[in-house]
Amino acid sequence: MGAAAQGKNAPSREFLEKIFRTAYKIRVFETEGIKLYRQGLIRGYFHPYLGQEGIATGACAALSEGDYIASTHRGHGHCIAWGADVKKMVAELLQKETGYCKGYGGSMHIADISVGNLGANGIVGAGTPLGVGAALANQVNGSDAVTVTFSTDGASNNGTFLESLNLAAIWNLNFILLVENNGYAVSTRIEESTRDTDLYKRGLAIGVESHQVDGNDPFAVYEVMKQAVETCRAGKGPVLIEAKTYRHMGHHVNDPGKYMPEDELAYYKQRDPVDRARAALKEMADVSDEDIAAIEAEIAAEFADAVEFSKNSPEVTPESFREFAVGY
Amino acid sequence: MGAAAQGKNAPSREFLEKIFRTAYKIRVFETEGIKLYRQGLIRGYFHPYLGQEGIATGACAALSEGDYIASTHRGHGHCIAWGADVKKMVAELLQKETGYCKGYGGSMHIADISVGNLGANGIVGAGTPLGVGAALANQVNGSDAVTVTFSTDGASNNGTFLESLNLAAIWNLNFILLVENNGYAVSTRIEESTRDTDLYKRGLAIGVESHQVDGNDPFAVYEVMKQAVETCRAGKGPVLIEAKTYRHMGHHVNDPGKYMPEDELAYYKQRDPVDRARAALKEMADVSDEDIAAIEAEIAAEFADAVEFSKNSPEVTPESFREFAVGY
Amino acid sequence: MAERELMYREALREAIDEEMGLNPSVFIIGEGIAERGGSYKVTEGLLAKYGPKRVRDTPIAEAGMIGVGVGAAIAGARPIVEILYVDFAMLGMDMIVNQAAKFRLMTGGDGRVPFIMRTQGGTGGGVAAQHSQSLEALFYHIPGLRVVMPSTPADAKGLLKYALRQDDPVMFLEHKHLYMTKGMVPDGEHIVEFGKGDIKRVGTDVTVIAWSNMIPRTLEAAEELARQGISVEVIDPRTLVPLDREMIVNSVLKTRRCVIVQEANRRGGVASDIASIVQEECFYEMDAPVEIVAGMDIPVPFNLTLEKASVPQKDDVVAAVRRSLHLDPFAEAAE
Amino acid sequence: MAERELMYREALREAIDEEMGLNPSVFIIGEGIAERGGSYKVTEGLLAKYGPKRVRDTPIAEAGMIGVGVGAAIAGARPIVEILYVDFAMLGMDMIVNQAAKFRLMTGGDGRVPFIMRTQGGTGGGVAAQHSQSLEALFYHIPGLRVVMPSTPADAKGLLKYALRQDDPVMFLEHKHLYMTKGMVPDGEHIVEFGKGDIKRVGTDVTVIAWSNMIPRTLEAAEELARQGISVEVIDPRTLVPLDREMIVNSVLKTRRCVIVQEANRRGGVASDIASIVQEECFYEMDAPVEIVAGMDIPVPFNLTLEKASVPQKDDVVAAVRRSLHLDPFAEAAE
Ligand SMILES: Cc1ncc(C[n+]2csc(CCOP(=O)(O)OP(=O)(O)O)c2C)c(N)n1
Ligand SMILES: Cc1ncc(C[n+]2csc(CCOP(=O)(O)OP(=O)(O)O)c2C)c(N)n1
Ligand SMILES: [Mg+2]
Ligand SMILES: [Mg+2]
Repeated sequence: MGAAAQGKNAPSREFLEKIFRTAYKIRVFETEGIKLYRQGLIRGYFHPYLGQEGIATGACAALSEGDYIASTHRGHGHCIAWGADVKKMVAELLQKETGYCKGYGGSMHIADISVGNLGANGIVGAGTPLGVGAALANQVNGSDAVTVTFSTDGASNNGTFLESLNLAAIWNLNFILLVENNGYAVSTRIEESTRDTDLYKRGLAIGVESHQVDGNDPFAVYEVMKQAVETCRAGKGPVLIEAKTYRHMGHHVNDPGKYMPEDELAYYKQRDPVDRARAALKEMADVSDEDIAAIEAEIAAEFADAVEFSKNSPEVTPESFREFAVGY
Repeated sequence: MGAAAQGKNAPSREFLEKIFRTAYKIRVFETEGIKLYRQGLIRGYFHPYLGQEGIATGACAALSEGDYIASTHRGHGHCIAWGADVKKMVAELLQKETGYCKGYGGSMHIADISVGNLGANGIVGAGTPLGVGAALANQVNGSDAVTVTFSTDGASNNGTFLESLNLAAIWNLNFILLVENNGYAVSTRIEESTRDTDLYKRGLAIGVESHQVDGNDPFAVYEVMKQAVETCRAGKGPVLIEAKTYRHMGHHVNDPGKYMPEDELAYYKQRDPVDRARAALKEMADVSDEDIAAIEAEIAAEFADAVEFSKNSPEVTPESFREFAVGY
Repeated sequence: MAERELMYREALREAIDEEMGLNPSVFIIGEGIAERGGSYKVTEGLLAKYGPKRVRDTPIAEAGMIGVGVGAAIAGARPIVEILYVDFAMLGMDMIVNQAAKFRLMTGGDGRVPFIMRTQGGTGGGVAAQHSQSLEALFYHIPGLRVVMPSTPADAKGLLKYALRQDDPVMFLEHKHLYMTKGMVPDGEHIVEFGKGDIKRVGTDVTVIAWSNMIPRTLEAAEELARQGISVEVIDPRTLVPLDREMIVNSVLKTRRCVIVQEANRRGGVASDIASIVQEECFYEMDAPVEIVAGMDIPVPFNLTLEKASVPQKDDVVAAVRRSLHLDPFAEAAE
Repeated sequence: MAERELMYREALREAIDEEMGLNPSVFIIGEGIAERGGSYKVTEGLLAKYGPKRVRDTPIAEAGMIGVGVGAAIAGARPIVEILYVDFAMLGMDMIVNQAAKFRLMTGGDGRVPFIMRTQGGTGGGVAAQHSQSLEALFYHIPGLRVVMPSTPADAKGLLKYALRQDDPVMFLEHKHLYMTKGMVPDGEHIVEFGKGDIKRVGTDVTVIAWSNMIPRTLEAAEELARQGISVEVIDPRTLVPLDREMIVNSVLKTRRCVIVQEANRRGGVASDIASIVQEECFYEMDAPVEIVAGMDIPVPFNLTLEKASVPQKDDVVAAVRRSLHLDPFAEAAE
């Protein structure tokens, strides 16, 4: 775990449990979701967040009700860490009317604006201007809410990165750009996409407070996010955070990921964020193996319920779709 | 003049005269062109390069035949420094068939691909990808030609800046991005558009060799460009150069530029690049006032001839336009 | 109701001013719109009145401006983003097409995007190929966008006020030639709903549909045709999406003839779509094919004579109306 | 001439391979196209054969990729830029609309832009609103662009080879459902000129115009209609710009009836434009209005049942043909 988590102000059991629960819930969602995909129950794209759970988990723990998030094509983890209802998520993936988007959106478009979730996105880089826009809306409306856009290494070579982060900077917006640098864009290694793989430097170049953090350590992410949120609420935003991480598998469910070197993958698997969260709960809060197993079982059951619920849910009918379409 | 111009290898009279002739030719073109505009002979947009002559002049002097340039909406200076025929330029502004674009393009679109001039551009920032593209074409074709895109402070907050410079970097292209930082985008001061007004840092952040130079010193621009060209021809491109400069008037002919503080303008007028070039020729090459006056008269006459030529030139007829349009 | 004469740009300013006064989440961003009052002076005085939080200058970053506008709208504000030329909106097309237009459907209906892009198009005085386009057809094709093209000060005001109270993304397309034109605008609250066309001139022989700057030109043509004894009905749909199909179809059923006038180039323009609707709905009642008068299929040239030749003029409208009445059977179709 | 069966993607690969072999200034860039061989496997093996200078992976920077492609073309190379989904081309619209399409005119005719954007569109298997669009109408409207939409392996190869030898910017629009379809492709040099449509089935009762993935669907409909005793002529324009107006008009003059099928949504689509041409040219010879079968005016939903409902199916084509023959007079028009 991160140095911060070991300091004098040792984290509470409550906090440690929350972190583990979130990270594990994402792990279960993705692992079980992949099974549903392979059974043909989920269609379209499914980009697993496996291996990156520490980032969404740590980051969302530092945010408050009323804050906003925007996400990527790899968005399940952010959604779950933000407190989404797993039932409605699974139902969405299963194209059901009970899903977050009534089955209109699917994996890449889950959003819930009622709780400030601006949504996943199928366009790499699009979450950045949308997030900056939400931060702008909040500033105009006199709110001190913070908006976090979860972004990617791939999106950092895209024009939206420069344009929108610069707008956030000149307007001192309460905006945090959290770049999840997992080293790949599909099969393209980051070294092939840029000469300088330290992406946080791009924030510094335009006068934005910028940090780099171990994305596989949820506690370290939490600490740097807490600080970033403070910077924002003090009116000194935006902040850029680059979190180094790695995917545990190919780009999407059907990508075998053969281009990922075995030793590289092994290195990161040894630094599994879910394992870290579990170890922290066990070691720092003295939680027993049995209690942890109980938590895990509870989360697994919650997912199984969600699948059951979703399977029994109806789909939107073509008739009501046609009604929806009128005047679109 | 720049320190470099005073070194052991004192510049030749030929070189000094060339620099002065170029800078002065631009000065005359713009000054006289504005008169034509005010007489109603030129229509549409006219963005004078007055005050920035040192940049195009110094930069083009460091390039060779076979190299490429791409320019901006403020493009007359680049065109002239690149050796364009003033007759064809004036004819273009006067909408004549004898103009570079037969009157189809006008001030913002003068191009001459036969000599590697990719053209002025009405879209701020567009010259950067186009220039990188030319550099890519040359690399594919095995040429060691260098492409320079003249760009602006305004364009540096645009997505094209990041995307195309990054592409140039990962492919080690023979590309130089010359950012003319004149402190304004129309009436908007650069301080309002970005937190860090040192634009060269944006190149550094993505691993690109980057320099800052006094754009009002044609010799300093020449020196840094010469070095950049060497970097490129050694296969280590691209290079970013930020040249600090200032406009001597409003954004276009009809902009009174009231928002430009008087003392700021006075400061830069004292650092007039044309005056510097003249002084260098006089002092370093011992050229007499009379000889300089003769050069100036010659250039003025050339422009007057161009106006005469253009006035006597025909316009494209609607009939031949309709023919041109077939199958467009 | 009482009314006053206003310039188009003043009418736009009034709409923004009134709605900013009523709703604190309306704000506006754009290049040079704050201190300088905007290139078309639409936003003059708004900075002083509403302050720098709600009236902001931006860097030259159209994709970013449009993108943050869309994000702000999703998050519940009512942004107006001014883009200097509709041509530059091409830089922000992803945000318009893939985000703004899609969000409502992708969220199953919950998400709303009350985003307004104000911009202007059309030819005018030699500003050449990258500053003269009429690009409404691109937005018109994308489901989810509203496309508004006012031709008069009153419509400009009423439509912009309506835009600021509805919840879908609006492409509010002004015309560079109209800013200084004048017209009567009703006093007090003046709102023009989307989807309601306006009959700018009543007639019986031929229906002519036009919008934006083609309206004044078409009205001139109608005047000339009236002198020739031909009665033209001029319909301005005002909003292309939603389109007042009923008004168009009813008029064509009455006149049995239809001419559509657009400044945009012919191929794949909005006129073609309206023609396809008219022929579908009125085929058996029509006495002539729908005539389209449109810009040439070529970028707009700098040269002023060629620029003029590239877009419809009054005489082109007159000729098309006469063709649709089978007059001058041996005259060639004007381009 | 001898021929072999190839997949659409193999035919595309052959075209690129042959032209790269013939012309050293042809090169290709795109996301994952080099080492991985591309998401649709069109570029498999090209890196090994032509090396990393001419086959390059790019970062995710569509505006930049398209922009440098246009610049390279202006400077005399022949770039192919692969964009994964036509939806993403929206990020590069400025370079397409304001640079590539305009350059020839703006230089008075001297500048040429032999730039090719290869991409794919259409619905397919629940990839939802941002990965399912058919956006040809946007390119179709912009003068200066060529718009190519092959429906068969032979056309794909022949058109791509032609594209690589002409000098204007080409929007080469493939379809995600076609990559694995098979067809006979002539051996040896096989080139299909732009502007020449192809009659995919000869018929006498109704002309049906379709392109891209709507061709197989229309041919199935024609088969079914044949069983009902209705003879359908199926025209594939292959290139929408330039459009083979002559072939279309001649066919409609023969059949006196016309149906147009497009996957893109109805409003402002290419079908509307072709309909406007047909009614203009054939009005007095037609027995029924032009029928358009098109996608619904709504973004494509994720749910597969709704996705299918949102775009034309075989039965929709059958119904439209029957309507144009005034059969089933009481059946409602299918959406
Ligand atoms: C603008 C755009 N271009 C391309 C794609 C196709 N695509 C989807 S995910 C992906 C790779 C993304 O890599 P990165 O941004 O690093 O995110 P990661 O998948 O690593 O989380 C690509 C190329 C897209 N969705 N949007
Ligand atoms: C994409 C785009 N946005 C806006 C404009 C309108 N415009 C033309 S010049 C200009 C200011 C440019 O400032 P800068 O880029 O610094 O160049 P400078 O005029 O100072 O040379 C603007 C906003 C444009 N031409 N293109
Ligand atoms: Mg990545
Ligand atoms: Mg400037």
